[in-house]
Amino acid sequence: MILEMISNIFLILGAFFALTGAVGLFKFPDFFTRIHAASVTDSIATILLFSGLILRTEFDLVAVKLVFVLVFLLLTSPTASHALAKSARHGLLATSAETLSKTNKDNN
Amino acid sequence: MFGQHFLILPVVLPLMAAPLCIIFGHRLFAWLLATLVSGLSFVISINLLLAALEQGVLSYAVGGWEAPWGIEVRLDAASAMVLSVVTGISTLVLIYAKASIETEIDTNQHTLFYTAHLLCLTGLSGILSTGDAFNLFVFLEISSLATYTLVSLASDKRCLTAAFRYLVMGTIGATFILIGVGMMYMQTGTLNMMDLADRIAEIGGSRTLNTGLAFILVGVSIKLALFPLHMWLPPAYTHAPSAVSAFLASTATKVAVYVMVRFIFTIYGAEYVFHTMGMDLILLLLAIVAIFKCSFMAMAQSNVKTVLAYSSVAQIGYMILGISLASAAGLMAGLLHVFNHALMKGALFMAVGAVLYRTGSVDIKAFRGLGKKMPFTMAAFVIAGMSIVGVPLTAGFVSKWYLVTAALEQQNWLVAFLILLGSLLAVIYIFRIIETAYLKKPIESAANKDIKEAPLLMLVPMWVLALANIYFGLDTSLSVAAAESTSNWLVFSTLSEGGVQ
Amino acid sequence: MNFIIDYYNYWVVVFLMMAGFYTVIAANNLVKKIVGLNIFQTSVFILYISMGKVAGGSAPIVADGITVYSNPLPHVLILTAIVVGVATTAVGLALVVRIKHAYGTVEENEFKHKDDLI
Amino acid sequence: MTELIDLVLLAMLAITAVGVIFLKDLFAVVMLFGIYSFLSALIFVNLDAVDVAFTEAAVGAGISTVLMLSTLALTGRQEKVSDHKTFMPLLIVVATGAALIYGTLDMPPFGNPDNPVHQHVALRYIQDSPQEIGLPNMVTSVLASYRGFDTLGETAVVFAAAIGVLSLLGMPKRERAAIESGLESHLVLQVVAKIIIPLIILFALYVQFHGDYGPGGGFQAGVIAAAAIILYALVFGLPVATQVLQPDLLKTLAALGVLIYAGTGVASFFLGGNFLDYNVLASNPVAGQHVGIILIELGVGITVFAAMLSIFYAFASKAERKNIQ
Repeated sequence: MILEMISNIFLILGAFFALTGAVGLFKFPDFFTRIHAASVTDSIATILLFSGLILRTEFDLVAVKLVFVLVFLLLTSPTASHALAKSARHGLLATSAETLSKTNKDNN
Repeated sequence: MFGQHFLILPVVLPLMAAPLCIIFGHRLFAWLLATLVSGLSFVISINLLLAALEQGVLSYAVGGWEAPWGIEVRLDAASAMVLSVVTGISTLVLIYAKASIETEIDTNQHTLFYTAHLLCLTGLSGILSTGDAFNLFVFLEISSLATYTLVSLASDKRCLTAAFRYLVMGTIGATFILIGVGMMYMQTGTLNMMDLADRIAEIGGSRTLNTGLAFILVGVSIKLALFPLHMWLPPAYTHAPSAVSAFLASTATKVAVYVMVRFIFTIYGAEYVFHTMGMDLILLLLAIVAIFKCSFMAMAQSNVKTVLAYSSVAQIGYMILGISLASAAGLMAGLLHVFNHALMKGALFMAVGAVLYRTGSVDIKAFRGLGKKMPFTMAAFVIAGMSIVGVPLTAGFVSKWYLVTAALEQQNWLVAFLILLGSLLAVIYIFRIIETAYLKKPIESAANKDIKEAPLLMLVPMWVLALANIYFGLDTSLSVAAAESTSNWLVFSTLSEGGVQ
Repeated sequence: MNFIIDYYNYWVVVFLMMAGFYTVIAANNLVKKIVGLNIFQTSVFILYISMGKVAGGSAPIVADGITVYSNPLPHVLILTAIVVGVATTAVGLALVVRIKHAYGTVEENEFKHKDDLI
Repeated sequence: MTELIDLVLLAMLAITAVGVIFLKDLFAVVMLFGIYSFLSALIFVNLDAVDVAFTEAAVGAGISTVLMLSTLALTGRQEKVSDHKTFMPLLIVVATGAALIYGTLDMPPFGNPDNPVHQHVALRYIQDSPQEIGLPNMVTSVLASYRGFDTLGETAVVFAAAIGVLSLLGMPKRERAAIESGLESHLVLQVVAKIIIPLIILFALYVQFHGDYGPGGGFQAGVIAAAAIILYALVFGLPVATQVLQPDLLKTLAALGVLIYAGTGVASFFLGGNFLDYNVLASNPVAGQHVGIILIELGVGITVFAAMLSIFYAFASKAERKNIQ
């Protein structure tokens, strides 16, 4: 009963963070801030959602599998974000601040 | 102990030979193995044909699971006849290919060519012998994928776009068939063809079944290049290596015609397709347009392979015309033309391939004076060409005769007249080539001087087919018996199951 | 209302199929044609899987306390069809690569010769 | 609830499909296709087809997308704007769609247990297969035993695709020296890849051998194992990967898998059964079925792994050659 309550809280919080990540993806001005928003979904939201799900199992094989998936996601998602950001930097994508200062300079 | 397993061997033998070719890799080994396996399948198919003529239907439960739960392999005289044609032509083409692909395909691709050929043969045999509607789709895709590969093996870059067009249209066709089979399955809960036939007869008809049939017919029509869905065929046959054109022109579209016969006559029943859905008129119109439009197209081409490709589309029109007459005689004539056309087109494409081998061109100009320089090749071309036209004493005459008879039987004078008129068009485009070969002076140049007769390995299979054209024009007992028994059987079964008339 | 609940799934699937089919025949770029072909096929897969669903059923793997299973046969058929689909995609894309190499373009309207039209 | 999820996912699919039609940036189109595949995998889970979902996610969103991206690397990522005729295609599509809608009108209602689909052939698979085959996963039973001939065909299709791609693109040469690909700088990627590649291969083995009991089987396992090596090739460079798994070896493996499958069938008719009748492979039928299914799943797994990987090699080596020039 208590477990279920905690699980619900976790799930709702996880869903909230996933949603903020999605909103951020749309609202933020440039690639780097957007990827920052997206990684909120990758990290805290996944942890919360999976913890919530694990609390709902009977702590058997299913729980073990969920832990495995969580570990796997925690390994891959940040790496993917890192690779994306690095490639973007490598491909000379500018942050919005840089773009702004550049256009200002051009205007002057 | 082995007797009952013969049914599955024409599929399994080439399927197992294909990976062996890759593992051992040497092209000579691959050629020997492929020819051997194909020849063995041919011998087995002939035996199966004789057995089927005697017993009616041969059935084999793959995996020991009886139909409809397992997949049934099922051969009757119709499928055994087409199977014999396919394996027989495949064997001849393989013998022919050894020399032919030397000039047309890069040497280190030869093993891949034989492997793809074997996979294509697997697919075609599978289509012919399966008794399961979904299994048919799987084998259709094996043969199609192998065909795209075979077409794209040529060295001319235009084979690539031809293969791509073929791939896109072929996949659309296959997906349409998948949709149609899905709709049939939805209404009946089964995939076995005989079981489907029973259940469709029970249901009698519904909008879903109608749509399913329409999608299957359109899908199969793409595969068999029925006008106006034939756009992929002329470029594919023109730019593919000659051995591939010879094999595909005489087998792949024929197998698709067989699939159409299966779906119309065995699964849905002639009553449903022709009377309830009124498909006969549509098919008849398309067939006649195909015969005339594509015969005219054939006349306008300068590339001889393209001429033959358009002629193929026109000849497919005759087969569909036979089917669309919706009578036992019409179906029989259609099937007979499937058999005979395989013989003629095989020989014609082989002859053109031999010209390409020696002169390096298939343009009609390259044929000037070849009557003297390559007498045997051109003689085979003339015989097979006569057969296309339908000159008496050739196989082509027999099927045209039965077609006209079937049309007259229904008092359909117009159709009978149009069939004869179509043959006249064939005279024009075939005679144009023969005239160039025998009556026009060759262009004198250094390169033209040393054109010799084609090598023996190419001549022998070509002449086997050319002589078969004459043999089956004189002695029609085997081909007609096979076609007749099958068409009787097909229509009979629909009558008994559908309870018509 | 019942009518819609019974059929909405099929109708959406028809729309998806036609979106894919349209992409195949209307797209100018050969890669996009292949993408369209894939969407067309995937949508047909959804049609098959929809017909295998039993309301209140569960995945066809025997487990304690479950009595209603969905129909496993469409699943088997679609497993096969997915494989066939990816095989076709691979060969199609390989052809596109070769066409680019030979012609320098993969846009349908840039093929000069009439025979080269796809 | 199922219907609601279904509806939401279908709506998302529709949006994705429309996006594919209108976007001109092919990179975005391919990504949308990956999303489309993932969404349909979710629909498959929702409709109880877990095995299919697994395969769709691995193949559609995995292999197909990777192949499309490698093609784009060679052909350019922008579709040119053209005055392409859109009227005829639209007409054809509307006509086909109308025919399909007409066809849906007599379809049995969605999800109704009384539909003919659930009444006839499927009943035996659901009721008797756990006893006849001895496996809890009915999909594996039907796939490998009742309809084993289909699956043999499917293996042949994969093999045919590998042959086709090899004949079109050729194999990478093994002895070529490693090329400066700029990948050394991706230290984080390489470290993480080293950790997870063994895990992926372990998972592939689990899927291969646990397919009898849960979702999975030879096909999914083959694709996952191939994905592990593809990841290796992407992070460490193709030449390194071809040193580990040589192209020629892969070709032989792909052929071997088909032979294992067909050979199992031939073995069963030498032991007195029909082709692919596994009952005769061991003293009692259920044990025989088990042996047979393990063997053929192995054949499928090997062929799919080797074929998918050689297809990837062929594409990647073309792309790499282009980079050098």
